Amino acid sequence: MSLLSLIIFLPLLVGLVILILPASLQQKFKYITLVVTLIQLVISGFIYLKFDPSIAGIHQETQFQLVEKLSWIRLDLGTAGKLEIDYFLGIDGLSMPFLFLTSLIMAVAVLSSWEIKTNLKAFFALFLLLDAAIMGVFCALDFFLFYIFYELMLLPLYFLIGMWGGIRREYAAMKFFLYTLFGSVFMLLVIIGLYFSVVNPATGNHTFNMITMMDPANFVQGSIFSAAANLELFGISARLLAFIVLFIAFAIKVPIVPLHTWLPDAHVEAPTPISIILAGILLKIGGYGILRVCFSIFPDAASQSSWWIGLIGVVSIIYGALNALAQKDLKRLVAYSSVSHMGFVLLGIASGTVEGVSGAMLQMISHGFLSAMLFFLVGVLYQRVHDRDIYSFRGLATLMPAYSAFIMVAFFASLGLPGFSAFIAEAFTLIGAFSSESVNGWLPRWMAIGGSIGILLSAAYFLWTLQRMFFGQPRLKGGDNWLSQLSDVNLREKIALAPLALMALLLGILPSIAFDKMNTSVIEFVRFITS
Amino acid sequence: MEALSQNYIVLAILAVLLPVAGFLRVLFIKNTSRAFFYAIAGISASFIISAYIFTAVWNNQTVHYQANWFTIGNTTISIGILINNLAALMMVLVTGISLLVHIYSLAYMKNDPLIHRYCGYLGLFCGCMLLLVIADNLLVLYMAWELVGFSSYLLIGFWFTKDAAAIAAKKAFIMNRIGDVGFLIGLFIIYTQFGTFDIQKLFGEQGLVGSAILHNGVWIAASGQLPAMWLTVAGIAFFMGAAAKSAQFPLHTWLPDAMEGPTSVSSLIHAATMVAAGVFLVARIFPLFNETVLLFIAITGVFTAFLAATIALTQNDIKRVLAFSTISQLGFMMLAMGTGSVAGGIFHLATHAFFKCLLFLAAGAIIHELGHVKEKENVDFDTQDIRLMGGLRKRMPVTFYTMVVASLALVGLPFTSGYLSKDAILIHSFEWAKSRGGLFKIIPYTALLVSWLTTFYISRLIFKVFFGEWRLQKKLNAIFSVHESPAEMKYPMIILAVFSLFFIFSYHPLLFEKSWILSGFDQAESLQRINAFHTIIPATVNLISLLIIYLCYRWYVKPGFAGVAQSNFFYRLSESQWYFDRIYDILIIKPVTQLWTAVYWFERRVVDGIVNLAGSFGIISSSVSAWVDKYLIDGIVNGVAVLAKRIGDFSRHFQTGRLQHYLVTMLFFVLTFFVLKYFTQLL
Amino acid sequence: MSIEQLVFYFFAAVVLISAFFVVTMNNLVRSIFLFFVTLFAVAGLFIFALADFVALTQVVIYVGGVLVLMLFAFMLSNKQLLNDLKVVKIKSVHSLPAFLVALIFLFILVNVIIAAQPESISWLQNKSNWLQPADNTVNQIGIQIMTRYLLPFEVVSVLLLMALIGAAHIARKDKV
Amino acid sequence: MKDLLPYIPGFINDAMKSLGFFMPEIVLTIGFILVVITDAFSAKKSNGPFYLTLISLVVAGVFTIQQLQYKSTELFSGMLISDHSGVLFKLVFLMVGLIFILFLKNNRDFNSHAKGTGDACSIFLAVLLGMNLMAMSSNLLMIFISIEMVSIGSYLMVGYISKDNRQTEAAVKYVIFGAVCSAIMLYGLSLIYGLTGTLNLSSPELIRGLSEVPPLVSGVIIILVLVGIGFKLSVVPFHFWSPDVYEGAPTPVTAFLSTGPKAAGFAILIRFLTPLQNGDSTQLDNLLFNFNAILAVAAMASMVIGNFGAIWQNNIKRMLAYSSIGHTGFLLMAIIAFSAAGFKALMFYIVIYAIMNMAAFILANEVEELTGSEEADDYKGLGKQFPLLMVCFVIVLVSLTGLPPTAGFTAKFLIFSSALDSYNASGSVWLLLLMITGAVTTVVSLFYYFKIPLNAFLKARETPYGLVKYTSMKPIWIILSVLLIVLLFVPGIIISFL
Amino acid sequence: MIPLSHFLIISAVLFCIGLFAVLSKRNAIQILIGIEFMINAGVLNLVAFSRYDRINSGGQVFALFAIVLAAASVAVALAIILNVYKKSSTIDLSKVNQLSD
Repeated sequence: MSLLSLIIFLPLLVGLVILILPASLQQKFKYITLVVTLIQLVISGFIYLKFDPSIAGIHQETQFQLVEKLSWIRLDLGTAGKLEIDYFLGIDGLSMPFLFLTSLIMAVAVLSSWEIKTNLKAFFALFLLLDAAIMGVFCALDFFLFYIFYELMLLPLYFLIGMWGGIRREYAAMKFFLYTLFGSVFMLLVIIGLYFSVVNPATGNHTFNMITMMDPANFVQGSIFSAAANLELFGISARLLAFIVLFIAFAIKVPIVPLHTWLPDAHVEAPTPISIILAGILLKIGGYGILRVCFSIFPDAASQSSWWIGLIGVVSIIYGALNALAQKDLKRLVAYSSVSHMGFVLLGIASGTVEGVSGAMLQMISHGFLSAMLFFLVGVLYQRVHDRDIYSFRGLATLMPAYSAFIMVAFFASLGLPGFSAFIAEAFTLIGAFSSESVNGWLPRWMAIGGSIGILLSAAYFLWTLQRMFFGQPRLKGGDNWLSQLSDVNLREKIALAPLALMALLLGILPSIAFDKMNTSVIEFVRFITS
Repeated sequence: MEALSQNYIVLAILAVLLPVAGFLRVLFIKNTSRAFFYAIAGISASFIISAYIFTAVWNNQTVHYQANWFTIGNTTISIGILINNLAALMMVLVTGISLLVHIYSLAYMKNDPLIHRYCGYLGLFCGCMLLLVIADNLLVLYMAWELVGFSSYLLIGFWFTKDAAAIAAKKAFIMNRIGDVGFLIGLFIIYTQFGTFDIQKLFGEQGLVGSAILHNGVWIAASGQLPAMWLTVAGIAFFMGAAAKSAQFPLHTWLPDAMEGPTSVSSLIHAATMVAAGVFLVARIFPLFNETVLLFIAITGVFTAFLAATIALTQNDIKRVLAFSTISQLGFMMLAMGTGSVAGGIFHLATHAFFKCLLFLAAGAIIHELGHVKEKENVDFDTQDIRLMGGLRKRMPVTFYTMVVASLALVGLPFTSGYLSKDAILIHSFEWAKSRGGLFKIIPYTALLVSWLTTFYISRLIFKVFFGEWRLQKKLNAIFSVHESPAEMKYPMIILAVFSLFFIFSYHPLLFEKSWILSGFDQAESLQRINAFHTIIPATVNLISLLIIYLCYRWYVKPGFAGVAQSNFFYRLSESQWYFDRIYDILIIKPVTQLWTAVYWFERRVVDGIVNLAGSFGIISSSVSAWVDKYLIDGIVNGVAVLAKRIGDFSRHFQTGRLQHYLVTMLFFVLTFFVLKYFTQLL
Repeated sequence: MSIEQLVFYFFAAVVLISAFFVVTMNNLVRSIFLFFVTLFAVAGLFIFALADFVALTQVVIYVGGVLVLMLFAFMLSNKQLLNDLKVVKIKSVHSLPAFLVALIFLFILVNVIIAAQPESISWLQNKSNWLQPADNTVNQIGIQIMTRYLLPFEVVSVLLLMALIGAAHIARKDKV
Repeated sequence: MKDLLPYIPGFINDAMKSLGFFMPEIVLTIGFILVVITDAFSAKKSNGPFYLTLISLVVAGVFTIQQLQYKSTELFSGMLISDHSGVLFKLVFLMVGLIFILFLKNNRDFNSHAKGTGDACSIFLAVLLGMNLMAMSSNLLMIFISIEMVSIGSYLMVGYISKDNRQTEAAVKYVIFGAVCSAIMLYGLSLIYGLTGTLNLSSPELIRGLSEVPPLVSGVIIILVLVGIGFKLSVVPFHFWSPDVYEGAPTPVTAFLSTGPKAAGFAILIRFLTPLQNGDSTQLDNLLFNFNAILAVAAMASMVIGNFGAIWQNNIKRMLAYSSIGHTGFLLMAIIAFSAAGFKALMFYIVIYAIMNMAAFILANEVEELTGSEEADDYKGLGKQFPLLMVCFVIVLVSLTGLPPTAGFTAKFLIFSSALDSYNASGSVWLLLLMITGAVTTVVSLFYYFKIPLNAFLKARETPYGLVKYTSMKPIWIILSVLLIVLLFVPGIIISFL
Repeated sequence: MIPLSHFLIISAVLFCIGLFAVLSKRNAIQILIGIEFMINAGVLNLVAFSRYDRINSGGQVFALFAIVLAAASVAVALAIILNVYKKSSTIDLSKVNQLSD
């Protein structure tokens, strides 16, 4: 069994083991899960080190690394040809960083799961299932497999939010589920359409291989998504329509304005570890999907619609930030800030420049660490006094100095303070967006300038929160009662937070640790989509 | 030579890192007792290194070293140091003043429980400031630029339990962010046009910027081209960054508020060093600016100088007077830059750093001592209000004399450093205006006016603080005692006072052109030297200044002056700082607040609403379908019944069983098809 | 008009008129008896189509079986009937939608029949395949059932057994 | 009389030969008779009929599996045709039957039925025989008889217990509705016979006869026949009976009705449409009418009404009834996209649908026996008390929704695939609309399916139910749920049969 | 000889009368009678066509089976109706409407 399979199936297996273990051991489950995530972390660290940065991947199957390809389902469907579904895993520079991100965030999420007190068995089993599914999404290169993992994430999340969430958890869980399902059902139609449009040149069968789908030469003459045939559905080019459908499916995850409204609800209602995973990883799956699927398979449609995607990005940046400014609930504020920050990802991707795409990638990774940190911190506060209202607190810096220090790091890193990863990421997405007009003419320059207003607004809401909640004389809504409950961060929390802060810092000071591994891929990706 | 250069590189990096090490220490060690020891050790080492490098570099060589930082696409972003005259001078300036302020802080901050943080923050500031100065790369410069802003945020909000301090810190950071956005946009343009951030490559001799040409409205560089407009936009964008940092109009309002921080911090960051970074930036990237932008800079500079000076006239908070004075002087520097005199600007930057730092330290000494009084006597009063001071000349002689020296330098009387640098700017601006003529002359004349206003407000300050009687005693009707500040504070002030005198900068007390600093920089624009200006202007300025000082003496020391009518429009305008905060509040903050409230309303009511609508679409549709199932059957039947009522009178008895509803409906659908079929066939 | 036609139309008239009354009649018992008339008349029509065996079956099964069953069911389910035979006034034909549906159906069906031109359907033109009044249909059907339609015949036996068992099960009283 | 004589030996020979291909049905018939006899002579609570039924199912299964290898053959002088697809359907019926008979055996209503379950076993065997015949019919007469057989048997099963007025109501609605539909169908069949002179579906005269008359005539006639088939499928607009009947009928019967006869309905629909679709298509398009449009409208209406109607429901059985209407519409998509791939997809879907629908009803029944309620609101907090049961339920519901990691997803996926494939070939806009409707209603179905986990896991109940034990159906619903997951990974075990 | 179309028209009328009864009557037994009319209409068709099908006699045989099946259905239906009467004391189907949305 190779590393990728291991990293996917290890949590799955352990999840089953946890299901089987008697409930009397339930206090041990968190340790088991922690160990699993740590092993994953080690494996992904090893993969990171072993990863050869000089090979691009993207649209050449031979250039993927750690490839595993087993035939899985072969169905003879008569006229529809032979169904060719592979168990096909592999990574390139676009997916490898996410493996590491996922492992780290998962470990942190486990550490924050200490707050979960009820029904531990189910919680950790679902947690590990989710873990496996996410890993699978990032590794899968067969579209069918990808879709299965993609959908598989939904169920555990539904229950994790729904069973351990806040007061309106049912509403939030359902909303989240419906949104994502809405996107993915239509995605399924496009997947099937692609399947029938593409043949594997080696076998002559239709195939779900994503890499094969990227080569226009593999499309059957006159098939629905063939670029040459340029069929129209409902008066729109079929390829453009498919692109839009896929884009919406992934963009719901990202999320974009106006498809973002599940996010504040889901984040706010979810228990802390799930908020961490949602913000830290789930949102990135949207961005990853847009890169891996939407742009790679439909580069022509991508160039047609990049202006709109860029616009959506800018609108998300500003709209999210303005909403964040209006929030009273700290978690909601962080959630809206996610919308704003993920807008940069879209902007960078839409620029179609190396700088923009690299920036977007880094922004995803950086936001992964930072939003996880932010949600963790909110969770720490909430766990202590069960309140997240910004107006309920004042002068926390005096009461919880270490906590405040972490908050400061997280806030300033999030608002793009140089030295932290978000700065490099945001700067380069914007640079990419700005230079796009010169390089390929995809985005007008004002979008970059519009996007940079987001940087300003993010400073405004984070600093306002900092000033309102942490500075000044201590004054709490809960009075002396809270005073005793608001203990500073403990060792476990520090252990969880420190690597996140450290990663954000490290990526800010040495962005090359991320860029070096993905640069070749990004260059090739940009060449591929713009050629 | 190469090996030596290597040494400089290591040393320069050490100079940056040593102070930062102090900051890192704070993160992990909460020990307050030896914080200052490490901080001072660090900054001293840094200072010695800087001095050493300065001697090696000044007018001798340029140390430039680069290493690859990261590669993005095919572009490799380097990180490195570039120490030329400008950087070397700034290094010495920054570390030197920092060292003095550190020593001063020993006493000033002695009783604060969080001094380890204070030391750490200062260290962070020094490191970042040094990085800013020596960065050879605009991206790194920008990073350092924001980081000094960040450390300034930390230091302004050092007493974070004070709401005013926290708010001021936030305001400072956000206003700087506005400028940073400009800076960032400048970076976009530079990167798009030239594909590099390397300062040497961009702005050095035969740099990319210099060799780019404007042709037919297109700005053509070796690696790309943009519409010519973007050249101007780039200049203005960078200047926007500089303006925010150097508190130029209209982004100046954060600086007076920043006085909420400890006075030592004000003196170091908000008077001597950080605020000068804007000027430094303009000097660094000077070749980028075209005529339009330069004129823009000059006008902004002189207007800011005038604006701040008028405001300083009426302020009663000792630190605010100095803060506006700083803004005003920064305006002067910008004016110098805008008129093309980089050297003059930098010269004034250097001299101003010393005397303004001194002014703040002296003010800090007074505040500190009054604070003791406040604490000891347990009375409540504002320790910074000059209306409650007076007569301190006898009580704090060292403070008095050093502050007078600094004030004279600020006014620009002969034998002070200020005289040299101010004359350099004034005379140059006159020459500049002369060469252009027309309305451009307004600029130097305004500058002249500003220098008199400066004389007035600083004289007012000195006379009110040190002369006459101690109004606090009179007000509270008690006797207090105040004494000279301790040695840690006294000696830095004395040293700075020495540095405010002419001989540090030039052997000739009256002729600025002899200054060695000026010789270190190229005159960007060679203007015709008009000899008359070199005598007439200093003479006029100084004579009138002396008159003003006398006037002030008459007004503020001698009894009998009734004071200006406080209801006077100009007085109110000045005292309320030209209503800028209020205007911003009305024009920007309120609308933006309303905007986000509106956006959030939109979010909840409309976006979420639509989605919920779509969500309830399911319920609606299901009710439609249930309606179909439940009522359509009845409905059709009932509908027909209504028809039947009109035809006959038996509709009342119309009652059929449910099973038959089903059958009727089913057959109705079948019939629909049949009828359809029938008619389509006829067609 | 030949006698044959005359009799045919007489039967046809009886079928339709009695059926109409079965449906519109207010009195259930009378309508059940009229139903008996209709069935007889339909059996008569069968004879005109040279299907004497079917006609016989119709009479035996319907009249002997179905009708009696119905009467039993009706009487069992209507104890009052035993007291007063008039009962159960069915609210007369006030169901316009039913009427309309039936009417449109009729309209369509008649149209279909006319459009189909039954007289000229091709397979009907093979006169050698026509039944003659002299043919012994009983004999023929017997052979057919035992050969070509053997399977349906057997299957129907199973079906009838099942129906018998089921109906008996459902209708009998719960007793342990 | 004389005319017929020469044919007689041929018929006899044919019948004798056919018997070899008729073994499963013969076994079922024998089983039926044996059950009737045993039931008559044994005590009311005897298990004899049950085991006899089980044995006949197994034996019939063995024979049926053997038939997989046979080529397609006409039996009984064209009354039946034994071909691969028919055999597959028969296997599905047997599978459904097996689950049903186990379900029935362990159902509280049936066990406490005073009149015993022996008759149910015999009726069931007869219905199974009828379904087998439906799958094999290639003659209008056989179609009519087999449909009637299944229908009459179904009426009896629905009304079998008649423990309260809801059950009798269900039965009476079912029987009247069914009788009307079959009468209409009979009328249609008589006209087909009249127009073509043949009862044999595979005879070329059928097509010729239908294409000679104006399209109005053939269209109306075919629709009349489709009424009867539509009733079996409970496709819109012939669905009105099904929510009421499903709700009222005993749960095992509901489970059976929603799978077995429905699948048989599809078998017969395919039989009936195949000659019409496989004929000279250009001619058909000109002379007959576009079936696909009608079926597509019916399919879309079924999906919409089924799924949207289900949202409204609080009674789980009624909800599942509506959902099964939706699934029928979805399956019709495969019929419209009829092709080899379409058939496989259809078969696969039917198998999976049978498993999951059966499982859903079994689970609903389990909950009903544990808590005494069929209402979704009463599922509150069950997840905590009966984790295993509710986890299985969730798996089944996820599968019904058509999401990974369950076989329901593969099934849905295959249907979409065949539809899209067919769209690729034909470019028919109906298929596109169908797929979009299918996708939208999938999302909609989430609303009501997830009502159950929502209540079971996300809501709490104040007073937990007392200590109750699972019924002996536990291993069955566990196996079925696990099967749904396993089949995602190895769909080959089913597909290799297809 | 009687023209075929006359048979067909008579059967169509009979069918629709039956249909009308099914749709309008509330008494279960009358509904059943309506259904029998519809079946009889179908049978009449079959018989009428069968006159031209001497060899196969498909129509007549079909007619026989149809009559037999109709009888079986009626028996089952009546049993069920009887049960309804037992439980609900009515055979008025419009009153049997507990099961509904």
